[in-house]
Amino acid sequence: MDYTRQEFMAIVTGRELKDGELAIFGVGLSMLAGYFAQKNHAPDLMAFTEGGVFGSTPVGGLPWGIECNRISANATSFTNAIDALCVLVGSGRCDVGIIGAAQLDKYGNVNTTGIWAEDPPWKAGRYTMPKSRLNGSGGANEIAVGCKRYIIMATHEKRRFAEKVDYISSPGYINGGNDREKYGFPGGGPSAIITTLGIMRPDPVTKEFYLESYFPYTTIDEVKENTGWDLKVSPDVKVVPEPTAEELKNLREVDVTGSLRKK
Amino acid sequence: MDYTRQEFMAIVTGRELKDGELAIFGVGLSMLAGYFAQKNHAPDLMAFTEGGVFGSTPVGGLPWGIECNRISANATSFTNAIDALCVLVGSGRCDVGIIGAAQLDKYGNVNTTGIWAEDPPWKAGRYTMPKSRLNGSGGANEIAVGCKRYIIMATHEKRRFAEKVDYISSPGYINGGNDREKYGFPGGGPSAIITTLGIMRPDPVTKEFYLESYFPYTTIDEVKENTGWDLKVSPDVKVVPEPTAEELKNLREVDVTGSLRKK
Amino acid sequence: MRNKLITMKDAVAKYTWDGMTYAHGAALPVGSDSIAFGREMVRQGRKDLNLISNCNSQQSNLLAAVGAVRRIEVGFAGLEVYGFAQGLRRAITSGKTICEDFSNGSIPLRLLGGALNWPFVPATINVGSDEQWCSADNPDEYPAKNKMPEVTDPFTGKTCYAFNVIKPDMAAIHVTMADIYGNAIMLGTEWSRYELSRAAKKVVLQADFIVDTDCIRQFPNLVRIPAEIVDAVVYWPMGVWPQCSVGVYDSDEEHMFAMNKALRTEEGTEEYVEKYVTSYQTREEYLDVIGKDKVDKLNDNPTTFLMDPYRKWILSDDEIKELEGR
Amino acid sequence: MRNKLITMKDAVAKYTWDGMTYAHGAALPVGSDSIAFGREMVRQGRKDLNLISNCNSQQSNLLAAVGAVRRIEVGFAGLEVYGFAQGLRRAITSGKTICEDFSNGSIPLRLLGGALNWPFVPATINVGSDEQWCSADNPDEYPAKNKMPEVTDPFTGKTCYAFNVIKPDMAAIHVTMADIYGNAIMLGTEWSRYELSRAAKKVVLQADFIVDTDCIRQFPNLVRIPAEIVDAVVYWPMGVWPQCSVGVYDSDEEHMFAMNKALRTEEGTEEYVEKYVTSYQTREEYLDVIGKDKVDKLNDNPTTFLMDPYRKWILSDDEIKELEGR
Repeated sequence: MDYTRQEFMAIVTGRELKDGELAIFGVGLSMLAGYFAQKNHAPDLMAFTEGGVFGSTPVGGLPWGIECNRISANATSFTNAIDALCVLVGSGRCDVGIIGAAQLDKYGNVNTTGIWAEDPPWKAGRYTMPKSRLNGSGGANEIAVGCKRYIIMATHEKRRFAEKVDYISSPGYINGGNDREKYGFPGGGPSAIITTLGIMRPDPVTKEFYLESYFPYTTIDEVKENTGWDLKVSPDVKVVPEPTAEELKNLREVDVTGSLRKK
Repeated sequence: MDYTRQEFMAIVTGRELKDGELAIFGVGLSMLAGYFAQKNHAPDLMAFTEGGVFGSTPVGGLPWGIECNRISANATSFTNAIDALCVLVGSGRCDVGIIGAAQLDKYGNVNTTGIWAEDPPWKAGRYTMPKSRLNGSGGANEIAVGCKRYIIMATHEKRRFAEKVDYISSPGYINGGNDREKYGFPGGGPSAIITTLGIMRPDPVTKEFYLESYFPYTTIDEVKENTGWDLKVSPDVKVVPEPTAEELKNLREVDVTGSLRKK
Repeated sequence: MRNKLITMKDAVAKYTWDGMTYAHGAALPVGSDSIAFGREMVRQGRKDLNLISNCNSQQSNLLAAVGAVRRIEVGFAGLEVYGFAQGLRRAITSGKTICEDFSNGSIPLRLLGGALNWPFVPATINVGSDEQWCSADNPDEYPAKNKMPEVTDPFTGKTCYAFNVIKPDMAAIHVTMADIYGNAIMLGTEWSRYELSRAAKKVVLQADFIVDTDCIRQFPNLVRIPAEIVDAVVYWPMGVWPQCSVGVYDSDEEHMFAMNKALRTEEGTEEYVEKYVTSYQTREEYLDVIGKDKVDKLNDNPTTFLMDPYRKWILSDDEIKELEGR
Repeated sequence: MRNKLITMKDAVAKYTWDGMTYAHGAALPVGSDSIAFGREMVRQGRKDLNLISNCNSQQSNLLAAVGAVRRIEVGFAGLEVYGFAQGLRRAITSGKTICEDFSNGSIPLRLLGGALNWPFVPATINVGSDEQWCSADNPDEYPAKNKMPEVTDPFTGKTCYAFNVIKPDMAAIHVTMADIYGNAIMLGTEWSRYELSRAAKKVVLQADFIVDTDCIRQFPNLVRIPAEIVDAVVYWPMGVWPQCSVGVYDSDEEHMFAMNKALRTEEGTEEYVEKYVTSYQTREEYLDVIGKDKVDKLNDNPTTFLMDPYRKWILSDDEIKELEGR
């Protein structure tokens, strides 16, 4: 079967979404994974974006943004940011979200704000400018706080998978265990990290992410080498089933511009 | 000149409103006074109701309510209660409001909630049921808290004009002086009580309402007799100028159903 | 997306129960409220309700008059130009119904707080008034300390106040138009229907018209209540009667007064219920109860032009019957 | 009601000043923002701005690139699929611009808090993250204590957190349609434009179309920004370019990338400003700068049907010129 790693990641992420759920998608990869699920196996997945764009499916290619014309052409409702992010997501009402990560750590914390050359703020005890300034949390913070569960998608590279992120833009399990309870988060936290190499899940007690399964084209050793913490591996670790022809067909009908096919 | 006391009261209230101001009107008498002002001398008075009905003038008679078809027929915007009452009024943004009163006191506190047969709650130290249950504050509380100034309209009767109201539904100057500051109210408080007999204004320091002027058909003694507290009278007390023919004409064009003409 | 069109009878049977916290919506005492839904609740004998009424309307007036309301939270308990709500007034004065007073701004803010899942809402209104100091839930404590308790502003150290939030078990909301999935358009003031639709755990819409989803896609900015948060849709023409639905029908002045007068007494209420609540089984019979001439007259009013842009998408009664209960 | 139509030049001269707290609105980095207004601010040399950007857009990207931004509060600093905002990134990384990070939900909530004149807004988002602990305004304090300080929930005694509120000096808000009084209709997501219009001390609208007030009276429920809170209206076609205005024109993919690339360097920025900011005097010249073919292409997109119900009320350029500056 001919597919890219990005395509596999999108399909595996899509498999996490169930019919009838209320879901919020971000822009880019996460939106493709979500609309793939809707097309493939979850026709009654109810999707909206953080702009409060409800009920739409993209027209004419991958949307440039969560508010652009490609996602607005057949919407059934346009509301606003507070409605989508605070009322429906931050409140704990939304079933599932998908977010991306520039950097993430073993407790599922996500950094999309900055990468520091030397000590990051939590280590330095002061907030200096990052070497590399990123986009900030956007609406991912609300998804991390409020969605009943959410999925983190990231290209599996050692520099992205850190022992501890430089900056928590969107909280996972923070320092592990029941740390989320300290802040009263209504959401349950990240249920999976889905990468270009495999699927990680949080340990039910420590909340440290371990390898649950890996993709057919890689090995456990390769996954561990590309992870910045000492990755634990499930005793029942499995190989993730390859995309079916049907899945690939449905994904490509969503990804009409082929943005995931670039290798 | 042939007019009713209600008509005079409405005209005198209307005279308090200035061109270009942002004003909120309640239902009934207060709305008639407001739209009279708009028609008579303040064409750019910007009016809205607590329903968030903006820019309209009544069609086909006195509106039954601040949301009804008679006030909705030519509106330029329909928003909602939070927008009108909290964002525009409670915040301190609105210039002027007009409210009614079932009972009011010398500090301009208004009761529209209940009349007690014996000791009211503040005296009894407990909250018993009133003998006569009234409507509650509606949106008048927000007007009292937030409007830069507001006008209280009431038929001048001793039982309505109490030393101290049974229940503060909408706060005037509470116990007088700077009492409003305790609660950080953004609005300035009631600027006038306009009755069927005259105009009362708050003393700048004590905030006790005194008689500033009275209507040509009454006397200072009659006003005092109909007031439940020992009403002070301005040394410069004046007689309020009678409605002009123009004013009456304009009022009656607003009050097409003649609700104020019933004697 | 699932077809959510069900009958009024089924909606009330499925989404209401004795003792529940029920909210109705509600554009003020003369405007859009899900009054037909309230009639059906009376028909099905619901009782012991904890009512969230931003404003009283003829619905809360009726529910209180028949003795179905244990407690009400309300910002305004009257009927505007139509006077005091006599059914509600009787229930409160007799002690049958406990009335916790707020204002017309604080009820929707507390619903918004519920929608946002906030611990509390900062209170800058109602403070210093007897809405703060009088609590029907704790009548022995005056001034009440916990109805709107103190909170310290962490930025200035000043004393401020807080409201608790509201999360009704269910809200029955009147809308002008809805599609079968529950995408809804309101004409006229929203009042607190947006906040109500988000704060309530379940949402049932009562619509004047069922429209094709093409109408929804043409006017997505008007769809302030999207299907995603709606559980059921009920089609009920003239469902706000005797109040008005802006853009559709006017309020029925004569019936407003007559109804309110009837609800003033127990006997009047019984008679009213017999004549106007239990007297019909179908939508057609309901319209007959109002009377054809009256319906025509109320539908001829100065706001009907507001419906013009949407008329071509209205489904017929036959089409709706076909879709109901699928 | 007063005619508030004025020229872009006059609007920027009258309602902006150096050092002000300026907010732009703003439907996300690719959508409706008052970008033409921002270009005019650059033309008039505004500097030392405290920028409130729910999201970065090409406007904040440009203003930061030319060095006009002292400080920015932002929920998202990128350009979605178009990548990092290179002008803003350069300004932040070089230390020219201080960036105080929040999220896309917390900025509008803080604007809502400003609109409500609240002392603070309960914070249930951003807490426990570095949005709470990192403060660019107080960089020496980690974890920051006062960016989102503790507040005690008076109902449960639990520790909660609070946001401060935002009240910009002025907001320039893009809308699809406005009448000459400032009644405005937005198509597509409002994002935080409702909150912004209420939180700001002054409001200037930048509209794609000027419509007759009859359009406003036909669709009052769409008028989420009423004339009563608007200070000035500016007509500027294609004013969101190179981003999109839903229902009207698409985003200009080519220019989005080119502009962002140019803003990456000082030299590129200078060149960009010369070519696309100071190169026109009139609306006609502005459209020429974009290019007729490009304009036509962008106006032919899958959302244009959303404008259909309103087209008959659009005023012509000649009618608008007649009304401007009266």
